[in-house]
Parts: sequence; C-alpha cells; structure tokens
Amino acid sequence: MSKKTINIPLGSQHISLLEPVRFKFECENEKIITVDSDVGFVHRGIERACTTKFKFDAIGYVVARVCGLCAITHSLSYTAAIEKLLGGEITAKSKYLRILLLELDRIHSHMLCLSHTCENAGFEAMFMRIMGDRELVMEIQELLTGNRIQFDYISIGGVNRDISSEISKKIIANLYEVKQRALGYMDEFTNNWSLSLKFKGIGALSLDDAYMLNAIGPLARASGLNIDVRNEIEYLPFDEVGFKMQTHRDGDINARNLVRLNEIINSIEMCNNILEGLPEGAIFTKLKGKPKGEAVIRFEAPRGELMYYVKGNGTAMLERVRIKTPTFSCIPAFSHIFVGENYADAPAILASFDPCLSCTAK
Amino acid sequence: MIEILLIVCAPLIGGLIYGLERKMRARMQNRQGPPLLQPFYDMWKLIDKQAFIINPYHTILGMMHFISLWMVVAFIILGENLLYVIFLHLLSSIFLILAGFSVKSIYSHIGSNRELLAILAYEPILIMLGVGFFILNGSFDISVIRENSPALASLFLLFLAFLMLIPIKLKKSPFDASEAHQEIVGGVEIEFSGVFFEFLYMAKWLEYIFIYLLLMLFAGDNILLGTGLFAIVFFLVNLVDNATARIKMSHLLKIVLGIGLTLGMCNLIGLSYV
Amino acid sequence: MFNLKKYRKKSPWILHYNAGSCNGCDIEILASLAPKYDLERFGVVNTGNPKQSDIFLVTGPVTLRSRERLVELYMQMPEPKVVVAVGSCSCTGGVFRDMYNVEDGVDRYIPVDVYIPGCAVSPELIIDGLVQGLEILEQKTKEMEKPLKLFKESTCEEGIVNRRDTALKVGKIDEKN
Amino acid sequence: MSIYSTLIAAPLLFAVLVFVGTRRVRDVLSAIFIVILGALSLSNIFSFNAPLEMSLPETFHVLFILIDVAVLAYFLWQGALLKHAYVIFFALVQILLYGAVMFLSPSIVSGDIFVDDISAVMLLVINIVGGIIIVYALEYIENEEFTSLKKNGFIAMLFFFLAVMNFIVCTNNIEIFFLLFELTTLCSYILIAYRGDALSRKNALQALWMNQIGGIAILAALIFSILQYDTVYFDVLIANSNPLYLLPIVLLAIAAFVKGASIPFDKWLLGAMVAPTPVSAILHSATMVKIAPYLMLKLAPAMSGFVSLTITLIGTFVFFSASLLALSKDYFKEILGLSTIALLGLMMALAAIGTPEAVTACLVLIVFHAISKALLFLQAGILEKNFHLKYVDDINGLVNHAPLVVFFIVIGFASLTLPPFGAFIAKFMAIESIAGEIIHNPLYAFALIFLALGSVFLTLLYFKVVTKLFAKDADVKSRHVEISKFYTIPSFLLVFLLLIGMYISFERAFLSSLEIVVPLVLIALIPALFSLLLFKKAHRVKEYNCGEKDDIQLSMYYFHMPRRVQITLTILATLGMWILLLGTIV
Repeated sequence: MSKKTINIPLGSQHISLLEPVRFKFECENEKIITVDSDVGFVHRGIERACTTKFKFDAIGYVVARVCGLCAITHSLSYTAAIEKLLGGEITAKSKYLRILLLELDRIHSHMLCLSHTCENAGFEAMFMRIMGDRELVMEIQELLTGNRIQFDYISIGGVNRDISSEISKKIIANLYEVKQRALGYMDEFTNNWSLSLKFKGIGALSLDDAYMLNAIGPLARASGLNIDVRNEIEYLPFDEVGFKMQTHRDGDINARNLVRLNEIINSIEMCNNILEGLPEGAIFTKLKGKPKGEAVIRFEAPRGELMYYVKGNGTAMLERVRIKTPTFSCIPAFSHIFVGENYADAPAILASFDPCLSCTAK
Repeated sequence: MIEILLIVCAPLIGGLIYGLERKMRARMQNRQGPPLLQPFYDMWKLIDKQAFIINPYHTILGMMHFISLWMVVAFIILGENLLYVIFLHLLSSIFLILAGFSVKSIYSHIGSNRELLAILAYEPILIMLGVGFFILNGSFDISVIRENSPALASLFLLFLAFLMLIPIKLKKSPFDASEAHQEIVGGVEIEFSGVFFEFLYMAKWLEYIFIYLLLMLFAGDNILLGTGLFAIVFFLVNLVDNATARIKMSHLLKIVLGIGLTLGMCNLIGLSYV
Repeated sequence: MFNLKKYRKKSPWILHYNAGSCNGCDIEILASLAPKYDLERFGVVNTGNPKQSDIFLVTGPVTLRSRERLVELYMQMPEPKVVVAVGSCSCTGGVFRDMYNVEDGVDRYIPVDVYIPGCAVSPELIIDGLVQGLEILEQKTKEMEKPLKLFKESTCEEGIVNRRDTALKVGKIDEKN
Repeated sequence: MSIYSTLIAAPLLFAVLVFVGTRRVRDVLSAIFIVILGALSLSNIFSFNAPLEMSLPETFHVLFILIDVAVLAYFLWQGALLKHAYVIFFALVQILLYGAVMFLSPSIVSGDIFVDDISAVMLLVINIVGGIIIVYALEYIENEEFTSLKKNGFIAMLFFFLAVMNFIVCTNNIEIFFLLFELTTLCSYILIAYRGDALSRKNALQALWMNQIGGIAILAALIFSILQYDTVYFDVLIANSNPLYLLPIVLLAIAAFVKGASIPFDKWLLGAMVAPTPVSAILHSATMVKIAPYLMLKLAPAMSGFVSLTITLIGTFVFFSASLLALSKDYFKEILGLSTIALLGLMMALAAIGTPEAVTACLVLIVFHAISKALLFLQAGILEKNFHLKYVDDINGLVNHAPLVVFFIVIGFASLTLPPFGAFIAKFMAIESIAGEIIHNPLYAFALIFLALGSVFLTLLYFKVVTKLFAKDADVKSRHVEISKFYTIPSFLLVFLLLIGMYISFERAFLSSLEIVVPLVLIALIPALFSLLLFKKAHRVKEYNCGEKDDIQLSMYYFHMPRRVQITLTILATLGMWILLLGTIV
C-alpha cells in the first residue's frame, strides 16, 4: 500500500486569503490530519525601524501600519505607553474619544470578519450584505477622523480632531441602523439551514484547550473563557460606559460569529454611552520631555489582547519597542482546531479566527 | 431548419441566460451588477488572450467536454432518445473530470473528485427522470415527449427532485462544492487559460441550455407552461443561490440522494399504480 | 473583422496579491467589490487565479519573502496584462521604505502600469486606477512581458515557448551574479 | 453435430498433446488449435438456423457417472488431505444426494444435447475470447519460474477448461450439467492452487467449498425435478414448469448465483486473484462465471412473477453493492473482479426479466463484458510482469511510460460504460427493459434505482482508475519498457473484436448511427483541429500552486467503506436469497 494522504496547500496567494500565510494540510481524502503553517511572509521589520529610523513622536503613526484593521489599537497602545513614560495626564475627553474610535474600529473589524467568514463559506449574498452595511461604520469613521482605514487620529497628548454635535448625531443615527442590521444577522446566523451545516459544530475549540493553548480574544470567549482586557485595565471606566463580557459555550464557528455579533451590539451601546457622557474640555494637552524608562500597556484589539513594551533612554530615539499581537498567541490554537476537520471547511474556519498576519509578522 | 439555427445559437442563448443571471444576482445583492452582455465581453476577451497550456491532454479533453456538451444540446433540440442524451451528457462530464485529473495540480484534482461525486448524486435522478417520461409516454424519444400533454402533474415529485439537481449542474449555492471558488479556486477549470478556458466558459452556458431544456420537457406541448416554468425556476434558483451557503460534498450526497431518490421512487411507484 | 481589443477593457478579471501590506488596502479592495462601490459594474471578477486574470493588483512593499511569489504569479498571468500598484507602499515603499526586510515598491521587480497612491487607498481611487489600467490594457500587445529581476529567459523548442522555469528562486540569482 | 463434437473433443485432445514436443511445437500447435476452434464457432453462428437436439449413447452416460463419482471422491480426498471441514462435509452431502439422484430414475426422456442461438453465442465467446487468452497465457507462463511439465500442465488445464465450457453450453441433461459444473469447479480449484503456496491453497479450498454449494443446489434441484416433473432435462422441465412449483428452477438459479460469485458468494472469485493472471482473465471473461448468466437465460422462460422479480432485485442489488464495494479497493485485479461480480449480477437480473429485449441486452452484455474484461486482465498481467505494478495508486502517470497499455486500459474501461461501445448499449437496453417492467409491477422501481446507482458507481470506479493513468507530470522523462509482442497481439485482437461488435450493434440498429457516429467524429475531430491550429502558439506553463515553487505531492482519493457497510450488504444479499428460496417453497 502506498501513501494515502494528499497535501493541500492554502496560500501564500489564495483567493480566500487577504494576507499571505501558508498552510499545508495533510489530508486523508479531504479530512485534515496534520497542519503545517508558515506565517512570516509580511515581516517588514517595524520593531527595528522604530528604534533606528523614527523619532518617538512619529512612531505612533508607524505602528498603525503594522495592521490596517487594528491600526487604532496599535497607535493607542503605543501612545498610552509613551504618555506613561512622559508622565503627563491627558484630558478625559480625549480618552473618551480614543475609546470611541477603538470601539468603532472593533465594529467594522468584526463586520469584516463576519462577512469574510460568510464569503469563505460560499455565501456570497451574505458577504455583500454585511460589506454593504459596514459602509455605515466606515462613513462615520471618515467623518470623525478624515480617513477610512488608517486614521492617524491619536497623537501623543490627545487626539487630532474634535467632534462636533452634527457628527455625534450622525454617529448615533448610523449606529442605530447598524444595530438593527446586526440583529438581522443574528437571526440569519442562527436560523439559516445551510449556514448551520457549515458553521455549527465545525472548528470547535473546547474550554480546556482554549485555556491550555493560550487562546485570547473572541476565539477564547467563544469557548467560554472570559478573558477581555477591557475588564482588567483602568484606562477608562469601561464598566460605566457599558462594557459587558460576551461569551459563548460551543467554541465552534457559529459561537465565534455570535460572540462577534454580541460584541458589535455591546460596542454600539458603549459608543452611545460615550457620546452621551462625553466630558467637555480640550482634546489635546502638550506633553514635554523625552521618554525614559520602561512601560507595558495592554489594550483589547478586535482580535484579543495587544501588548506594547516600550523602553526609552531619554533621547528622541527609543531603545526598544516590543509588540505582542493577539494572532501570534492564537497560532497554536489555530493549528489545533484544523486537525480533524474537512478541507472544505478550512477557509471558513480560518476566516472565523480573524487572523491578522500582518500584526503577527510586523 | 429552425432546429439547426437553434443548435448553432445554443451557446449564445445560454450566454444571455448567464448574463441575465449575473445581473439578477447583483440586483438581489443590492448591487448594480455587470451589463447584460458581460458574458460575451468575457468571451471575446478570452479569445484575445495569450494561451497557456499545461499539457496537451488536458487541453484537448477540455475541448472535448465542450463539443460533447454541444452534441447533447443538439440531440435534445433534435428530439432524440432521452436516455441516450443523459448518457452522452455523462460522457461529457467524464471528459471534464479526466481533464481535471490530467494535470498535476491539487485543486484541479479536488475539483474533479468533487465533480465525480456530484455525478453520483445527480445521475440516478436523471435516469429516473427518463424512466418516468418513458412510463408516461411509452417512449424515450424527446420528440414524442414534446408532442404529448404536460407531464408536470404526473411527474411532480420527480420534478421536485429535478429542481434539486439544477443547482448542482449550474454550480449554484448550496450545491456548488465542485467549483467552490473560495476553497479550490474553481476546481477543474483552474488550469485552463486564454482561448482554452473559453471552451469551459462556454460549456457553462451550454449547461444552462441543457438543464432548462430538460425542464421544458415537463411542459410537453404547452409552450406557455414551459416559458412559465422556466421563468419561475430561474427566479427560484437564483433566490436559493442568494439565501444559502455552500454545503459540503458529503452533505450534498446525503441530501440529494436521500431526498431525490425517495421522491423519484414514490413517483415511479405511483405512476405504475395509476 | 472587428477589433477584439476593445473587449479587453470590458472584462477585466483581477488577481490580488498582498506582498506585505498592512491589510488596509486589501480591505479596501474587498470593500470596492461590495455593494457601495460595486466593481462588478465594470465586469470585474475576482478570479484569484493568475491564469485567468488580466489585472494584477499588488498591495504592500515587497518583502523579501514575497518577491519570488510575486514574480511567479506575474509570470503565470497571460498577456496582455496590467499591473496596478495599490497604495503608497507598493508604489514607493511608503512608510516602510528602507526597512531592512522590504524592497521599496513593486516596480523593482515587475513593470508597473498604474500607481495608486494613498494610505490607505480609498475605494474611489482603486476604481479610478483600475479604469486607467483598462485604457493601458487596450493598447498592450501580446508580447511576453518580463519581470525585471528573478527572471530567466524562457526556452523555446520547435516554436513552443516553455515558461515553466522562468521565475527563479532567490538563491539562484545570487549564484548567477 | 460434428462441429460441436469437434469443439468439445479438440481441446481435450490438445490438452494431452501439450505434453509432447518442445515449447515451440506446443506454441504453434496451440495457435493452430485456437484458430480452428474460433473458425468452427464462427462458422457455427453463421450457419445456424434451427436448434439442434440429439441424444448421446448409453456408454457415455456410464462414463459420465464414473467421472462424476471420481470427481466427488477427489474432492473428498482433498478435503481430508488438507483437513478442511467444509469441503469434506459438502463432498459427503453431494455424494449422498448424487446417490439419491441415481436411485430415482426419471421416465420422461429428451435429447442430451440441445444447441440454440444462445448456446451459439456462448460458444463464440468461449472459443474466441478464451482462445486469445490462451495465446497470451503461452507467453505469460514462460515468464514464471515453474518446471516445464507444470507449465505444460497449465496450458493443458486451460484447454480442458475450454472443452468443459463448450460442452456445458450444449448440454440439455441436468445430470451432465452437474458433472460439467463440478468439472469447472475442479479446474478452477487446480488453477487457483497452481502456485502451490499457502495462500493459493487456502483460496482454492474456499473456491472449492463455495462452488460445492452450487453443486448441492443442482443435485437438490434434480431430486425435486424428478419428484415433481419426473425428468432430468432442461427443456422438459421448462416446458412443463408449473408457476406454483418452481423449486427446481430456483435451486438451479441459486447454483447460478454461486457460479456467478454473487454476493454473498463473492469471496471465491476475489480469492482466485492469487492464480496467474491468465487464469483470472479466463475465469472472468470467457469461462466459469459466464455459466451463471447462461443458466439464468436458459431458465428464464420458466420464471414468472415472484421468482422473476426477486431474482431481478437480487441481481441488481448485487450490481449495486459490488460496485459500491469496489470503490474502496486499491488492488487493480480486485477492482476488476468486483466489477465482474457486479456486471454478472446485472446479467442475471436481465436474464430473469426474460423479455426478448432483456435477453438481447443480456447477451450483448455477456459478449462485450467478456471481451473488455479479457482485455483488462491482460493489461493487469502486463502491468505486473513488465512494470511490477499491482496497486492503482502506483500507476500514476503510466501514460508517460506505456501509452499502448494505457490505451488498452482506457478502451477496456470505456467499453464497459460509455457510448458507443457494446456494454453501454446493453446497459441502455437494460434500463429500457426494466422501465418496461415498472409499468406492470412497481417493485421493479427498486431494481431501476439499484441499476442507476450501480452504473454510476461503476463509472466512478473506472474513471478513478483511468484518471490515475493520466495524472501526467510534463517534466518527467519517459522510460521505455519493452512489451513482448505476444502480450500486445492478443490485446489488439480483443480491441479488434470490440470494434467488430460495435459494427454489429449498428447493424442490428440498437441505436441509430447518427446518434453514435456523428458525436464521436465531432468530439474527436474538432479538438484535433483546434489543437493543430493553436498549440504552437500557446506557451507551456506551470500548474498553479498558490504562487509557491515547491513540488506538489499527489495521491489518489479513495472511498473508505466501513466494514459494517460491507457486512450489511452481504446480509441483505443473503436475505434476498433466503426470501427467494422460502418464498418459492411457501
């Protein structure tokens, strides 16, 4: 008897992938037996460039380019770290605005992930529907910051643009619309027969495995592990703005989708609360000095915990910038989930992780 | 004479249906969609492209698929034996599968394999359909079937079974796993390019004609009913396409074989009792 | 005999490759396929298969690991073809210019026809760039277009051009030079 | 008459002649004999006008009884020698029953020899296809490491087989039929055990005891026939058969199922794979298993209602389940074997339907199946001898090394499934005749479903194999392997026979020539034209591999069949047999 397995590659260039990543599935018929993954295609050397090429006040914009989807989290984390080193206090309003944008970013990122999962599951109409509705969020982001994807909204000491009452109204109106749509998706994801064949019970990660394999973000929360940085940090009173932990027990694709949908709805509530309780004041305080010492900052990116370590030596050039991204932590869990699944489900499973390899490789 | 004209124009009509469908799908997805004649623009463009070949077998088998499918359509229009048409159609699918297996490309292989499994799902139903018509009309000849009164009522269950295999043949959700763009980048057709891809692209149009001509048989001599059936089924197929995800091959086999065979069986047994 | 060339620009099928971008532009390409911008109006189909594509959308500065893939995909596309560099970093390297692992723009490796600047590119710009690419596509001939680096002249036997080994691996070019 | 006696006696004679002279003399003589046999059977079918019936002298009958006792004693001895309980038991039962048959002597007498057009067709198949296989075997056996005596014995055995087969399709006496039935069992036993190793012995014994069940069924049929109808002759039995008392017919049908290796008796035919390939070829195509549909055809006029329906259902069910089981196999000969079992099931089902159309379909299937299977088994032999390939998975890209062998395999498989070949036409007619039956009895719809599913499985199976042949890697340099002329010439002859068969099926107008010729010509011509025009301009490129440069590893898909499916199918088929038997008794 000869070998009975086939190697199915997925990537580096593949239509179901937005970013280059290479998976090699060893399959028996179409059942995946082992997975070999390769993630370093987009390594650009940003961490090194941050300590050699750019001055510390520009790096906030550079690290945003680590990843287009969680750009705001990257720049927020970095800026918060620098602010911690510089020791200044920024106004409450700018903090609120930062969190507002963070949540908006989460909404559009989750919507993209949902639509991409549907696309990879072969549900083109749903992809179009969610992508069409996502434009509502993109619109308000553009109004608020002036750009659709790379906002460059946060600078050391505050934010770059103020919010007017018209924008605020528009945001509330659009978010209301998005919330209605999201409830509609909830219905579709739970009740559509073909989606349930494709999503329910597929790509499941048990709670124990999630704990053992160090899963974070929606991936862990879908398995019932209640881990969310927003619950742990005191940058903003997240409880007051209405943060609720969203978890689910099943751990399959469907659970991940539902967790994301619930988070979208929760984020919309948070945005509304933030806009309601937006304190008056300046949006920018000038911080002086050069960063000196070490700081560690964590924030919850759409994909999970993002950690920044910044070390300054009192000059304009930093000594070390270390970024630990959420997808990086989840890779063991990814490989674990694929084993035993059908190759036909692999693209959808991959999309449901919402991997950000651009983050991972930096 | 009109038959000859129809046979020659068959791919063009199929192209129009395909264009209409793309437009309709876009509208259902709240988009403007491509122009109606988009398939023909694609066709002309493909002629003008540099052609690539992996190996000669692969390309020739692809062409044979197209030609034999055209033959199938021609025989239906000419009113030949229905059973023979079904088997000739099987032959054309087998050319495609052989083409898919003749290159050393993994996606092409998976696509071919899924195509084989899809044949497993729809072929028995097609044969039962033929037998259903035979029991009704006493003949497999399509010309005879066309002259008789509509068979829709007596073959209603088989008609339902036939509806299930339309998405398989036309590569529509939920039964489009054999093409599965997001998984295997088009499956069998992945290694074709330029003017050689044209044959596969146009074969897809012929597949439309084939399936809708078979559908028209249910209407017998009633052209009005035939047109109505076409319009309703066309709309229905697109609606389902836009409301479902792609299901896996194993599910497809279970669903189509399970439901389709039961329906067909009930219908045949019922027919012989009446 | 009517002119086939004019149909080229009515049916551009695209291939998208991420050569190290931050995802921003890739998402915008996806967004421009979605209902609001609806690229399919122009007949665009995202084929994902180089052999059936006319327009090559490249995002990102070319990282060292993606160069071979870039050239390989480019060589697998049949002529006439157009390369569109989407985003500032694929035009010039952008913010990543001079980082140790990037090659500063797509045009170091393959000839680029249209540059779309922006960080991130907005869907309107992508549509504009694509439409300009179509004008160029109409003028192109079916001559083989060659990558600028990592390229070995293809062999020709009995009038049949063999393109199997035209895209080189990175290591090989170092040996040659 | 002289034709038939020559057909029977000549191979017998040669079976002795083989042992004298050198190899060269033997080969030439064999060729001459085969040509004579083929010519005789051909002239027989052309000059055939009316069924021939005649009796044999009494001395022959005594001789037959002696041989019969000897054969049964041999079985008993083998069973005792090799300590196989089943064989001993069945041999004893057979001896007892045979004694009973001898004891009851019938009064209605008819001709011992009866040759009708079905027999004529069978003779044609046996002599021409069997002859071609023997020519192949001459070369094949020379490449084995045996003593020359054993090699000659092999050839002699094959000739003996032909003689027995020629006789069996001519006989009308069930007693003689039983003797010949046992002789084929004996032949197969010896041929399967030919290699002499433990596995061969084991499989040979398995074949022996399974076939003995068939023998017992025939003896039981004989007893019931004598008791009820007072005759041992097929024609009398069939002419007088009472629809209420079909037990002898059903028992004979069960004997046919055993010979046809239908599930649940399929193990012996699959076990026969261990023998040298020509044995498989001759067992599967021209001889042995073909007794089954022949017997069924002979019995068909007597069947009615329940029996006919049940046999049709069992036959189509076997067709379905054997082709399903074959999907999970990887061994080339095993795939061929299971597809033989499947097609035999179909043939028996068609014979049991018994309408003229179904009978024609059955005959067409017998002829074309014989030719195609012979062709395929010859290729299997070539693959084993010249390329050392046994498993389908290993024949990846064979088209590079042996285009001729690939051509034969493709033709062989295509002729079993696709238009315009004969087996396709038979399947086509099979559907038509079953469809005709559904009108009378809706239960035939099940037969239709089994037939439809089974034929799709078979197509899937064949093309699973064929696609492996074509999985071509353009960069591979082909290695040339010399294939002996004695291997290719028989194959060419068989392909030639297929073409003749195609021509004949046009003549008989099973399908209009427009339907067949036009598509084939166009399907072949237009791509050829296009390729001439376009291939020069086309560039040769690599396969798409997600932009990567490393190599793609391919291997075959296989369809894993859980053991419980296999067991379920066997149980269902056994159940069918019991229903058939008990239903008839009740």
